[in-house]
Amino acid sequence: MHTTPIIASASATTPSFDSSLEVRLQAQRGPSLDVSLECGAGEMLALVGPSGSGKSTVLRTIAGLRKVDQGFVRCGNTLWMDTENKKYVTVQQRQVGMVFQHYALFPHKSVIDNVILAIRNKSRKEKKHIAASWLERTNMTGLESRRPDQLSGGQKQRVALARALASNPAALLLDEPFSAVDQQTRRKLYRELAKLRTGLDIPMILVTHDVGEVQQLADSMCLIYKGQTLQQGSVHDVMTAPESKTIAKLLGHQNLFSATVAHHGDHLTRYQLGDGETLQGSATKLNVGQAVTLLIAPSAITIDNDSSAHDIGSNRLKGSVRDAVSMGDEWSITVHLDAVTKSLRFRIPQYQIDSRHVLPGTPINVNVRAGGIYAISESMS
Amino acid sequence: MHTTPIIASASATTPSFDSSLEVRLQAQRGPSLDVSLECGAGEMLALVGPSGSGKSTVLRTIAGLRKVDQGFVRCGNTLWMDTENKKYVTVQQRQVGMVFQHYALFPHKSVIDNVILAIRNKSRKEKKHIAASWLERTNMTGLESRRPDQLSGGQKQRVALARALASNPAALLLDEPFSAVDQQTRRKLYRELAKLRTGLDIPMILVTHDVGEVQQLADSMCLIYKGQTLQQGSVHDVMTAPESKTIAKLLGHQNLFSATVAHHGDHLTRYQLGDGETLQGSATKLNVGQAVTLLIAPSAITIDNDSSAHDIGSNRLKGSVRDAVSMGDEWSITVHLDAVTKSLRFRIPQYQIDSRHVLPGTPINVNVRAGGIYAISESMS
Amino acid sequence: MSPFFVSFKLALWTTLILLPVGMLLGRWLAFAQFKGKAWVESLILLPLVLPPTVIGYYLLLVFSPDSFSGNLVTQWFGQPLVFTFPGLVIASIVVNLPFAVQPMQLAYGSLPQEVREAAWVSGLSSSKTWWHIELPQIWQGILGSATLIFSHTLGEFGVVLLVGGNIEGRTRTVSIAIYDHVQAFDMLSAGWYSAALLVFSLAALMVVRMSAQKSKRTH
Amino acid sequence: MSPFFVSFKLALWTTLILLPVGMLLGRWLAFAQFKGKAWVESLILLPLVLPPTVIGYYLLLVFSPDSFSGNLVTQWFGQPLVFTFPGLVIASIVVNLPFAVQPMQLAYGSLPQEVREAAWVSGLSSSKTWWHIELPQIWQGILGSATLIFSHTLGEFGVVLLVGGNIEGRTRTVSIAIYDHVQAFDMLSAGWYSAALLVFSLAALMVVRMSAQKSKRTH
Repeated sequence: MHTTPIIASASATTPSFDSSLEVRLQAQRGPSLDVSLECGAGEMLALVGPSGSGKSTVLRTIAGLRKVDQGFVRCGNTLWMDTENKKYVTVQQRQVGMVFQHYALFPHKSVIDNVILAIRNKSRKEKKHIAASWLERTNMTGLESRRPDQLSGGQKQRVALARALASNPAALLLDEPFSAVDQQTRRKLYRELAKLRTGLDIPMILVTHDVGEVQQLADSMCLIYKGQTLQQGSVHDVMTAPESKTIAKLLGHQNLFSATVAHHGDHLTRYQLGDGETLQGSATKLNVGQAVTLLIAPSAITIDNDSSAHDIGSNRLKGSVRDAVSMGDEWSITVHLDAVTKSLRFRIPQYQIDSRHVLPGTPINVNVRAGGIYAISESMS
Repeated sequence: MHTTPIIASASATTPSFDSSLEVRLQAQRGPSLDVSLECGAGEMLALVGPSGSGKSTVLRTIAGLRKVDQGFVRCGNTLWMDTENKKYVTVQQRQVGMVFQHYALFPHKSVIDNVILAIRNKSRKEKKHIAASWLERTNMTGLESRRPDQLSGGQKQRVALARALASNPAALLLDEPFSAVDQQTRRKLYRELAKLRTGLDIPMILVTHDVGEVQQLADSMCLIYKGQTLQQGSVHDVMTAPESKTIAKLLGHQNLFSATVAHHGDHLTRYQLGDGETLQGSATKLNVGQAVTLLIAPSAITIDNDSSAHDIGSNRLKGSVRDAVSMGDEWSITVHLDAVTKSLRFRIPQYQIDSRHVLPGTPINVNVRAGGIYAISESMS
Repeated sequence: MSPFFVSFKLALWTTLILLPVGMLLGRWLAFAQFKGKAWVESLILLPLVLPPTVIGYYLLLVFSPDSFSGNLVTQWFGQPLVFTFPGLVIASIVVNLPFAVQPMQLAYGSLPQEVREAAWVSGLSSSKTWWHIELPQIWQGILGSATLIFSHTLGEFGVVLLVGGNIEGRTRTVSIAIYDHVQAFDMLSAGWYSAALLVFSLAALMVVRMSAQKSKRTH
Repeated sequence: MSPFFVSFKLALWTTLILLPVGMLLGRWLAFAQFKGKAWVESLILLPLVLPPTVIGYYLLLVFSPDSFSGNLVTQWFGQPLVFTFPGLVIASIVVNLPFAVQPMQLAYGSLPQEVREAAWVSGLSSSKTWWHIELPQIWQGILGSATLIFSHTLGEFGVVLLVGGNIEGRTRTVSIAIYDHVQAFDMLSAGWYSAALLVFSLAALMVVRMSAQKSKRTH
């Protein structure tokens, strides 16, 4: 079998796995694009970014629905696009499975015919059999002869998923597949997709702007902003250790404070925060004196009662309540810190505190676990 | 001052508060309607139901945008509608604040003019002042001169809220206000609305189909299905103690089992579940022998290790894993119970179990806390 | 009077009378729901599909002093309408009715119902809602509709020929003058008249396109 | 040959030639993005706003054996086109071009781009996508367009009168026969012809309305 040539820069930086997907795109004209990502077989990679960041453009380029100036897309041993060697495989030949934001079912065809139309090179009977079995796996059995306009949003999305998978695709591309269905249906679809994907040994890319969705569904994530991929890694790593302040903000982190590295201890590093106040956080290899942005996880913050134990791995900060909002069985609290003229936001269970203690203006002390403090090097921002 | 006559059946069942909202609607022609609800001043009542259940119809009838055959709507001391006494107040005179699903801003007017247009009986200068202060409270300062098409979805919703509140309304009606914005914006808007409402002493009705939204925002909830209000009460009460199986299903409860009351203990009641197997749950006053539907809260279920303590308030059930789906840092597990040929679904944190122990078909024991078992009388279904 | 003057006078009268009629009918058809609405819409569309000579023929029948309706008309206007300018205006109104109603119906129909409801909830009466909310959003539609009626009346040939009867200075419009000159092999005069109408039609087309684009942007 | 036969022959030829042209042009304008697209659209719309006598005049100029274009046309067809049936067909095609292109452009434009992309991703080639996905969703549009062209050609008066020249059995259509009979005060014959066209127009209107509703339902 002929091996597809992999161009030098690619093979140097990343080992090439069987059936993995490798994407590098560049565009100067129009909205600029500078994208580099990789997705292994059986891996669900979430492509995350605010609207207009270029997520959909990247997905559509991988599918072959859009062209870019310069780019390289490899899926398994097949080169789909390589502008340097003027190689281009059409959308029809790539054989990807794609789920569109607004379902994009064929409105004049029945559910089963929608799926059958996507299956290739089989007899009519085989096609029907395959389509029926995929509709069973997406819990659509019994609705095969309905028209798309007789289905609910969630059902349409299930048919779209069955259609995308029935063609035995080389990669699965999901373009904000849950944005058009309501919250309750979404939770069900999450579970169904999570179950379905366990049997799939192909690269899967999920475009979304919902971080919660990423945490439920994806193995790894790639952050994209203004056409640039910023950070790729496992969901946990990217969420807890963003490489820059921009990334931290994009991920929705609100408690960001400027500080400098003051002192390295055994397991902890001490940071200088504003005048006099210091915070100890998890150990880093950053140089003493370096400017950093501290990221404080809301889950690491508790309200300091006088009775609380002050162990070595925690910090005590003084401040006053700016506002406290009751939301269900939680309080959402903003505390103005005395040391720095900035606010800290976190949630605590309703039963842990009396509403009289969180009236605006009330002095309050908060405890921050050292493990919940992460330092981002300023130079990387 | 003239007191509005309250018709007998109303005053008998519910005491009439100042500035509370009382609604009773009936319709036989067209989609049938049989609605009865009440919302106190400063209370946020969530009107919850699947799409097509009639939630929006009820809200629009309260606002005066829709008429029904028979109905009674009272807000504070003012009668808005009373078909028996042929009383009807027009939508303009009711002075409600309403936030629409798709914002419904005036597209040709600036943000501030959108708000000003809703303020009545003031000088131009006063109107401008009031509008500006409401835009400040909805965090829209600085964007007063923008046109709606220059705003994001969340910003449009903030303007719509400012417009609804600027008229000093007698009631605030919210018609699925968050359905058109993305998840991340939604969380911010929840907090803003929760903060804003603390200062409002008027009845507030929130139409939604999202139970999570209800738990974050509402004090009480009223369930509506096929045009009928089924149950009204505090959010916690309705969620944990649904009055019928239908309601339990509408609220998304999945673990429902048929049983009979077997024995009353001191603090617990024992239920007969299928052949031989019994479960003890929280005490009820139902008669021994009565058929009930048991509702098992997913949070009350844990996996039984041999080392687990088996205290008096817990049940041990035998079964086998039907499927286990990894979702983020949780497993979503379905266990097929041996005693009844039905499944139990719950989630447990990823670190609590080894993936080898939840392969489909593996025998497994689960523990169910008695406090998480609630009995619904079958006769009420 | 030159054919140009007759044409412009006719177009102006037709536009001025039809514009309010179109706004009222269009708004009614856009918002009201009633049985037989489809039939009313079809009736208003009828002049669009009917051949001009057929419309002309039936108008002649209605105007004919021998008929009952013609008698009424003659009493009302003090003279028979066949081959007169007022007759031409009425014919022109009938022919242009769809151009007046349809764009208005579309413009009103594209206003989201929620926005009007938001105005009512905000305390604006129906008339204030019309003035503050509806009108500012549909005036491009009004402009488009007026331009369409005006230019279409200017070019109308068949109906004008049958009902107006080609009387110099009174019912001979530019469109008919072109036909006359061609018949008389005076291609130069026909050419001047044609060029003038061509330029005007192009200008009208541009106004209509621009107003359509503007209304797209504001929605 | 009766005027009816001439009219129907003309309408049939016009419809058969224009339908594929309209589908191709309409599809192109619906999907392609290029500079000057607005100008192409305006050009195609032009016959809609141009008065019939103006179109007739310019067609006469183009067909005239004295002109360069008329010379070419005469060589191509073996005879001058003025006052002949082929000339009438060409005139009719020009006049009806907007009725062929616009409904097709709207029909194609209302197909969601995502659905076509889904077909490509599923492996369907452009031609298979057209046959399996696009055509089944726009055939109501095609039916509506054909009906519109046919009925409009049947009723066309101004252009046919100028270019065809009202020759018995060859270029005299029903629409023109009505005018002739009215001129000769033969109101009875004019009445029969008018009634026939009226009935046909009503039927056409109903077909167009029904096809519009059906296509609404399937989207």
